[in-house]
Amino acid sequence: MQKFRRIPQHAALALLLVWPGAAGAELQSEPIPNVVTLSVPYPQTYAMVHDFAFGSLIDSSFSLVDIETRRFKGMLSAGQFATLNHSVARGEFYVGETIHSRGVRGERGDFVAVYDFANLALQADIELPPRRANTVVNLGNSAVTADDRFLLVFNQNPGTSVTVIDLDSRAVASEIPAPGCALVYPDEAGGFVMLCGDGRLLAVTLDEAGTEAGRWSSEPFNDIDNDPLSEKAAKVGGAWHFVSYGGEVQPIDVSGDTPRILGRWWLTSAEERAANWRPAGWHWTAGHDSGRLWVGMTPDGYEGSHKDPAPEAWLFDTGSGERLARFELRVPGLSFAATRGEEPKLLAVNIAGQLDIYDGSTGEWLRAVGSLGETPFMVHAIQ
Amino acid sequence: MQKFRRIPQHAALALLLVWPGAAGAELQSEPIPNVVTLSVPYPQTYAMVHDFAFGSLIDSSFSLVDIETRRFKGMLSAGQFATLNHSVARGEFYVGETIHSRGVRGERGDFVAVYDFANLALQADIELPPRRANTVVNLGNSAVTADDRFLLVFNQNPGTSVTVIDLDSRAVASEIPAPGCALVYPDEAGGFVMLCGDGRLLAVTLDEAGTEAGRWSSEPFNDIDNDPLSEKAAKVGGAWHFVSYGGEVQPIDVSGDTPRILGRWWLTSAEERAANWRPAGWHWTAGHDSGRLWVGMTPDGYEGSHKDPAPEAWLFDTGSGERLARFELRVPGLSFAATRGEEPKLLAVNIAGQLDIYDGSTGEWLRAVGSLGETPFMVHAIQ
Amino acid sequence: MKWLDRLTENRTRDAARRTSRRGFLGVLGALTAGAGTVPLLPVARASTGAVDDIPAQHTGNPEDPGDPSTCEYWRYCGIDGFLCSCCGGTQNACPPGTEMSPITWIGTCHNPADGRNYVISYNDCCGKSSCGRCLCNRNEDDRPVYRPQANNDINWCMGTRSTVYHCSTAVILGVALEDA
Amino acid sequence: MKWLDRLTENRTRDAARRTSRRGFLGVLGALTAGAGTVPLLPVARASTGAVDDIPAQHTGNPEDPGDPSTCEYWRYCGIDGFLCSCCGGTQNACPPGTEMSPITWIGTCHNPADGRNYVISYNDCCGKSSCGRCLCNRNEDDRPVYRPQANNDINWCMGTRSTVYHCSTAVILGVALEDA
Repeated sequence: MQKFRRIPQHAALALLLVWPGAAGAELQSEPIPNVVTLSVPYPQTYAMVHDFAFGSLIDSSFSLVDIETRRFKGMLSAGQFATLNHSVARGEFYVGETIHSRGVRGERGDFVAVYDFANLALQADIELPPRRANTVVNLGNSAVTADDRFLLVFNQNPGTSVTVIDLDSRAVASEIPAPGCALVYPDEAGGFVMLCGDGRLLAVTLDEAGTEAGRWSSEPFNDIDNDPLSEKAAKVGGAWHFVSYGGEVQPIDVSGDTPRILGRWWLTSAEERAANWRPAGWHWTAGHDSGRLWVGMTPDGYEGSHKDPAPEAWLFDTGSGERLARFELRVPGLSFAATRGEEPKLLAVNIAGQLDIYDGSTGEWLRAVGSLGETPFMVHAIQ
Repeated sequence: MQKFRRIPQHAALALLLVWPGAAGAELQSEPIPNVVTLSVPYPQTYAMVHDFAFGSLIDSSFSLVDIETRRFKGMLSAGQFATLNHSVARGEFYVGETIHSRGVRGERGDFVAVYDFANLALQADIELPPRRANTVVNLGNSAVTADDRFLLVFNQNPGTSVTVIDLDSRAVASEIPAPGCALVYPDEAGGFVMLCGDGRLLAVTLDEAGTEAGRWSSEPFNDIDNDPLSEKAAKVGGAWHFVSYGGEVQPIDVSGDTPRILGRWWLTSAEERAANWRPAGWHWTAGHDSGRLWVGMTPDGYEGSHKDPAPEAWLFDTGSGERLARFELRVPGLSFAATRGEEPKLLAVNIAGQLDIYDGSTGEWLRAVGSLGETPFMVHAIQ
Repeated sequence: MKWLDRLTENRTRDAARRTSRRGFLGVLGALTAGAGTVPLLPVARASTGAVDDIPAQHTGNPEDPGDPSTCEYWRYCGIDGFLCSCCGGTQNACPPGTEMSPITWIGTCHNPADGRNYVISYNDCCGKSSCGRCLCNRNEDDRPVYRPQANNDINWCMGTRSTVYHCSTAVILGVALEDA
Repeated sequence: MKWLDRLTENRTRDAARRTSRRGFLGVLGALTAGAGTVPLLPVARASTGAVDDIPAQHTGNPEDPGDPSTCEYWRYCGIDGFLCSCCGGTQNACPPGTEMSPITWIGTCHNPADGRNYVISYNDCCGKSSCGRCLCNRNEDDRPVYRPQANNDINWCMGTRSTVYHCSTAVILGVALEDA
């Protein structure tokens, strides 16, 4: 049995065992404590991967990764059914979460935790009305308004409303009732739209204080029974692009005073539809301000296939409705996002729990990042 | 696209769609709510498997399984670095846990949560001084006294003490200082012993109120530097059996007024030691009141191998020190426990996260139970 | 690392048993089937019994056919979550110590034994952490979250003491009206 | 289920990279290497690159050799936990937003570059949940929990705002005294 070199009786004693700084090439003692800080502004290559943690819902997380170097940069912990938003201008992340005071028991608390980009450290803990929507990852559950002024949190308990949080004062500004309507999609003027269970669109405008300034409701346009629009939408230019379970694109222009429900177009040809090509995955869609839209697709469509993995991603020009490319994915994809800039990358969380990075134009697979938690479900491009 | 059969506008409305009880063989509506209750007293075939949940430490759990039918009976959720004890006489489980009020942040709270056998439902939530030991699963972190009167919780923050909880009043009775000593091993008179960092044993007796009645300290007997006694001990009859990293058994008789440190004996022959056979696993040992002791063993021993998996379990008669059998394990084992009764089973949590059930005498593999969580680490026989 | 190759053996098979009638777990299932499983060699797969299988169950009623611990069981046509049958509960009862949600989503499923369609209420069981066993995700007639009563993404642990989700049941409300 | 067989591919390899010098992860590693991995076919294993690998790292100092994202790195002789180098920190710095524990356990490790033994302080980083990457468990000179300063089972997130463990560092305190 090996003889011990030393057994200090207490950690502090170990210092006594340190050779007192003789000259030579030896390694020097290192500072305690020591915590890494991130450079800000972030490079264009950061993304956040959301681990839904289905097997331990009360302990979800967001992993910050560099899609160029594949390096893991840090993590945000979160409670159950969390959401993530961020503001580049403010250099902040906003994590929406529901937490019980004693783990799985005790009092329910709903929070928006504010973290800074440089330190991923808690800056504020904003307590919400305890009714934020608890659903499997859904980008529509929260949003920052276009002017970076307010954070919107969708409530569903099961009555529906929207909590408006003032990002300057880090306090709840108002709660806006929205019976029968769900989710929040920001418009370009600082307000937002919602999808309603009766097939209508609701648009809400906010005043400077974050309270409701007005609302507008469309005629029914969404045939929910027969071919509903997925809530997993992408904004391209001034329009939200919703895609129906069957594969029809419904653009909604939110650049003006009142939303305009634009004409629809199909992702698929009649032949492709006959062959059961349909959109699939979790967050199906990704958009780019150049007008591009990527959609996860499966050839094995059927009633209920809308949550199946997508073996392909198809790239469209939203201006013409033309398909520009079909990407066969290295591993079937669940959720998609696109980076900004001239040469966007398509990011795909795949069914192996990895983040695949593809050239957004050619579909060439570039690299992947793994070890992203238990059940990674969503990716956010941070820029 | 399939036409919907019905889309109720609200769950309650669904009742309107129910055919109003026409005669015939149709299945009847079923009650809501409806929650299973367990039969008590439990059969002799229940065991609790502790999922340490290394990847989500704040969300650990205990799974109650029937080792005969392989059926999963229910679960207890727990916070981080949890402990489990139980009292058959009281029909209760005691889960020790550390929980922060906001998941990974907020105030630290230490608790013993009391659950009844019949409902696995919370009966009491006893708040402790916030210094219970937070370590990887260790049976010595807590214990019920032999008279089923008190629960002992070892504290380490990093100063050490023991919190005594009165199980009648479900309240903290006292905190007993124990500087330099650690862990709790109940004696047969309602007190307990601890192992100390100077190689001594400390024995503490309790009075009726759960406060310290007296203490006794041994001479140093544990050569911690060269061949320490593992704290992963088993009680056989009136004696705790500690096993050293090298494989020597140190029985400590706790049946009398003062503990007696009995003579040591080796698990291994000189030849086996030369071949590097050593105890290994997580909780190495299991005991049975008939005098039997099982120990996980590895042939690949080295300094630091004491946490390696055990490809074998060896069975000893503690009276004679004789080895009765060698079991080759189906899958290498981590932690062991034995059931009571005439024909004990050896339970082994293996490195695949399953619970293997072996005949305790012959080593015949009988069956396994899987799906026990992320990183199951320990098994408790509940009887 | 040789022991690493000997691990688990049958979690694959276990995962396979949980597939829906379409042979698919959905994306939730995809990831969760992976969690907790470990790599295996073909030799290991061939040489061991199905030690990780959930023991087979039946309702005891021939008019209510199938195994409620499998995703294929007829009542589960719209379910999304861990099957309470594998968690200490049954197809229509919560495991000990959990609380059944009073509100929920509704599906209509076809009973192959009597040829009738039944209205099924997918009540969640709440107050303990994820059961983690028998994940089953079938999305027949599932509609987006803005049609909540037909959506299975929502955590229906609402109106319960704790909002923490444990598992899901499939309770018969009654026979459904015939199709229009 | 065919896509299930295509999953993950290289988590095996990733786990293998994390083994200690003795080719072993310890029991913690055994279980955690399994968690999150999925079964794979030999064909899948052969056909893909090591996409799940943690990118290689080095300290930039030839006197401090090895890859701090691997369990074999010399400073880790007594470590037990997730390597902060894989979590956004380094071998001696915590990831952003975590807090380094002020008290900890101590090991003595041999630096192969200069032949010296160094006293290493294994400070935990606290306040976020388990990093989950690069689990490394080496138990050289590890002693039972009743000798706490030489024990790596203890959660050393003590004296920090939160006791929640995230990952572990290996900080040089100085050169160790020569053996007696």
